[in-house]
Amino acid sequence: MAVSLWQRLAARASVPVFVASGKDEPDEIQDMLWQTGRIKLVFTPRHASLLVVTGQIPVEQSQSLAIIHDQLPHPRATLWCGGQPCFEFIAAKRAPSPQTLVASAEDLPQRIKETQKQLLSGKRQSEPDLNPDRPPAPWQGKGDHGQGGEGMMGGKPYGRPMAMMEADLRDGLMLDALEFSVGPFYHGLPAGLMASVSLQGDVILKWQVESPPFPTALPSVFVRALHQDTPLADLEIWRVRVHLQRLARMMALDGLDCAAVRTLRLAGPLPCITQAGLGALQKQVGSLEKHLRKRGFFALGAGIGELDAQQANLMGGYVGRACGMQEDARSTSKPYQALGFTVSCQDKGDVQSRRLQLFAEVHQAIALAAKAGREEVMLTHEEIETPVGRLTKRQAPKDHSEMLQSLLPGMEWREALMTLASLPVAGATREGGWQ
Amino acid sequence: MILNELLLPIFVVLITLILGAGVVDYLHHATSALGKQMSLRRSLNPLAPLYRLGLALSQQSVITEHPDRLNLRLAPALYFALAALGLAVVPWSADFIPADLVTGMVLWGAVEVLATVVIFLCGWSANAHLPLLGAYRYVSLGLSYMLVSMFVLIGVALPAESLQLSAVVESQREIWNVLRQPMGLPLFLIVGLGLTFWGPLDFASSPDLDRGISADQSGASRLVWQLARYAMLVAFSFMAATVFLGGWLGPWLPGPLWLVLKATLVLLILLWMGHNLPVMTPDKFISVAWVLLLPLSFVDLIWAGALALW
Amino acid sequence: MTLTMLLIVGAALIGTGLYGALSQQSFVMLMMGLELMLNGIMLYAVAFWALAGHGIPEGQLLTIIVMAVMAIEMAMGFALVVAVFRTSQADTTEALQDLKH
Amino acid sequence: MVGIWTDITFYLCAAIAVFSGWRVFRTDSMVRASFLLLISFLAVGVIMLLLAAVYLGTALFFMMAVEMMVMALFMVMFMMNPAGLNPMNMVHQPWVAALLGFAVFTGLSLVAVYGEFPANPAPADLDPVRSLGRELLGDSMLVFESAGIALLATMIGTVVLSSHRGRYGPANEGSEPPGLDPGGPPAKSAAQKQQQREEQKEQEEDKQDHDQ
Amino acid sequence: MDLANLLLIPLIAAVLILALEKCLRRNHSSYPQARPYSGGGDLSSHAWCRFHVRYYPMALLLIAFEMEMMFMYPWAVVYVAEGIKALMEMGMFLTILALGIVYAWREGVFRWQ
Repeated sequence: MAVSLWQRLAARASVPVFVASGKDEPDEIQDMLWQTGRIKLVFTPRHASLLVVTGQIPVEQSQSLAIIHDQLPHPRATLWCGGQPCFEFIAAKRAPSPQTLVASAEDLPQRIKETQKQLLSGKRQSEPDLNPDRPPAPWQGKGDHGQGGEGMMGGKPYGRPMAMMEADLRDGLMLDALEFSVGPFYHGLPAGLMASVSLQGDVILKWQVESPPFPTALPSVFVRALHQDTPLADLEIWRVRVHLQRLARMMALDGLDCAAVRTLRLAGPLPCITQAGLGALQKQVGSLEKHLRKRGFFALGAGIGELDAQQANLMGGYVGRACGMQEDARSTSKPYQALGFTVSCQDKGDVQSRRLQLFAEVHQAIALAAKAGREEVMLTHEEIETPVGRLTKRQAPKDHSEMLQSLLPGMEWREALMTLASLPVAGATREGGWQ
Repeated sequence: MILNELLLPIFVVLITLILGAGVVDYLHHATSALGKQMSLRRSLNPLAPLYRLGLALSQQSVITEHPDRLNLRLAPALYFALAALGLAVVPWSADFIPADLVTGMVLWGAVEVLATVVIFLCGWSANAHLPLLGAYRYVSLGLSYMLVSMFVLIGVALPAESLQLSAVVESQREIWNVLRQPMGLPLFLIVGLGLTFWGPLDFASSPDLDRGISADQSGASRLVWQLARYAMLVAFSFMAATVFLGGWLGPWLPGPLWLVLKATLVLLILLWMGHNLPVMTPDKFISVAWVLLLPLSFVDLIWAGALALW
Repeated sequence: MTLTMLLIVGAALIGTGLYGALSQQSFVMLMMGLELMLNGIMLYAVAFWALAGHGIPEGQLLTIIVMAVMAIEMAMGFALVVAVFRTSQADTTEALQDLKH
Repeated sequence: MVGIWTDITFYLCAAIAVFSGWRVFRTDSMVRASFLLLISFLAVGVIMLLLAAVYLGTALFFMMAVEMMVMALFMVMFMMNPAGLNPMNMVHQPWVAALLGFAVFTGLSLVAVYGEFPANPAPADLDPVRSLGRELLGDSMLVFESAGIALLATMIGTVVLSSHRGRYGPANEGSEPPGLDPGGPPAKSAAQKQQQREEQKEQEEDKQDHDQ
Repeated sequence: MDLANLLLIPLIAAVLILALEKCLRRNHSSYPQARPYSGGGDLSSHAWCRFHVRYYPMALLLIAFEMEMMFMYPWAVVYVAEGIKALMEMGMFLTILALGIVYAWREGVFRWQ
């Protein structure tokens, strides 16, 4: 096949990649790809030419992954990183070729670029559809005019029924509710969260969780601190990292791509930061915060996604503290007390205060890490305050997706997504489970 | 005569839009890459827009289930046509004006409003929910920024005593409107962000809708939509440069060059805003537009009126 | 482009609009018919202004007044539709008639 | 030369205006219907430009674009099956309406053809915008200011009618009858739903008849 | 000539883009490809529906308010020539309309319903 001029040009462009995150895989790979040149993370499979699956996709989600796969325009290919391919469940006859498996995350950027070149030069066939080429419901030749519909609103014209009326939560106009399921690979939602949603206009009428988000893997430092002496500075540095990553995702959702990537660049190399580096980090985070404050990043969240005391209590962690609760496992631990730790709080409990709280905790954690690093403080405690909630020997931070069902209805889509991004909805896990 | 008065203007307008769209694409990605502290050599590569063009053209254009095909095709074409219509009334020099309409300002207002229709049509006709939500959000924006734009432009028409853009440029011989009416340009820039759903006012293809209107576009159909959007940004920059920065007026250099330079400046400001400001929440923007921006544009008009009489 | 031709075009618009206004069941489609008729009337006004009225400004003013009528008709019409729909979920003229008893 | 092109443009625009005006009532999609009407207006706007009514032509563009955009919003909001996925035919007395429409067209055309109108074209050097402006600030000042009052009244009227929650509670408060049982749903709404169901059935039957 | 340009430029631009898209596109989409995107989920109905526009009072208000623009453009042209009289008159007109906006604002029209 002759390679056209377009394809030759295209081979030099940044590769548009859609990432589907699976289980047990923190968003590290996605964050890494964000910062890599010549790779462009896109929000929808329509804009991508490669589908990158990170981590293991559970069987229940493989159908959704197949849907995403088929939505990519040709030419397309799939790369599996850190998990086994799961498409056999759908298309048994078509075993994926071994070359699509990527062993380590470091190889991934290189493999992405190679695969794209092969696709464009025709060396590699574009992957065919996994799902059968059938309409969602048979319609041809049925109904009054052969369009599959009946009467005014009935039947399934062109394969789908029409939306039906539902009472509204806000202004009492009874109009059609748009029902669909969203996720588990929707960009603005935590990976794995799938919900069936009913919208009227922009407002969410119903949010039914179909599957909870994949549990996030807690950095092993926090687990270690339950059992043995761990440098307190490490704990705090990891806290900074997780918080910054969460903030970066919020920024990306607000369209602040540049700030998000800058934040990720700060967060990426943190685990091996030196004492001297901490001072510089403190300054950089400070200037980032100032930059964001001037651009209205915090003010944007004012009055959005307010939690009541009960919900905040349930969530705990920084969410509780953003709501004004003086609860922190660190305040009961001696080494922290010795370092002069005090609980910092916000008062409102909306997205704005959660964003402020995250930044405040980042600053605090950097200061604590610097001090603890100098004094080489070690810590073992039966209750550890992780960035996503409280951790004890018996209990990990829990999954809170159930709460969304009562929290999100009545919000507009944008507000709902901003709220979701500011909450640690997913539970935590570590290898081998908790028992 | 035909050549000079008919073909040349058409050619100039279309070439400006297409080349301009390339420049917008280049500047947009280059500034974004610089903001992300990517490698300098790669982010400044002048051929990058061509690569992206190649990529878009080697991809298939997916069409959603049972769309309104006619409107899906027409929307990008009409959006681009509106950009062309807007640019057509902009004077390049004292004697080269593609279409010197007596009511150029009113026509620009019409372009803004018709753009709302076209963007809505683009989102509606895909018959998919994310584009649909994007389209409706955009209409809320389009209907609210429009009045601001018209007040600001009328403020500019007062000292010129005309709605003709060539007269507006002439009225800026002594002092540019950006200095004479200091609130005009900032308000008009907000209008520009709205018109091209750019940066903080990107309601139609916002990240929380996974790119909304564009969520189900790919390949060539996405390319033409992007082209039209960039072209509109170009047309707006030229308009803003003409109305507030004295258009082709300027010493030493020839008029058209001045115009291009000023338009590039406006473009860079818009791109900077796009990278640095968060996307507003759509429901807050209507309040802001009607309760804050509209009164501000009233004040701008009163200021312009008082100054014109004095 | 003579006055007669312009008036015939205007007449065609008015005729079509009248057909729409009389035949359509739903409020909004009915309003579309009215708008189309007003469109024809505007064309009439401008045609007379340009070709028979020696460009007197009242001709233009008349067109603007027709536009204002259109805007007011639409705004009030839709506000009524909203109010009616809110209380009774009705969207056609017949449905409103039935409410009488 | 210029005259011929003007004529061609005029006939094209006239054809577009009338054709799209007629298509408005023939299409199933509400969005298409409103934007077809917009096309009809735009074509009339171009005719106005040809007639040297520059201001009215361009102003018609933007006025009608806004109105039709809002029209489309409301059409989609309140019409069943707004995209016309199922073809439908929501008309009553179509023949009477068509006849009347045609009669009006013929009558007006006859007047146009046989009527005597003064040939008194606008002077070529007339500045339409300026003359209109002077008129607004001179003789027609009263028209102008009363238009302002009328628009204010419209604004208040639309807000009162359409707004749900004002300072004094919901707009439809007190307009609903009490429930059949204490705290139950309003009496009318249940009856209304029943009515609607019957109506829908009727329409379907009508359509079946129509198809046969 | 100006008018001809005005009509031709958008016409040619639109035709250009339509032709471009027609030449470049390869778009046979199979059913699984055509399914609207929602992160791996599915729509249970068509997206076209009686869409609950959340800002409808604002849209209605706009139709009425926008009418005033029709009067403002000609006013702007003769403003300097007519002087104080023009200022007073338009001041009155705008004050009347601004009352409407203030009223609507107090009634909460500029929030999403």
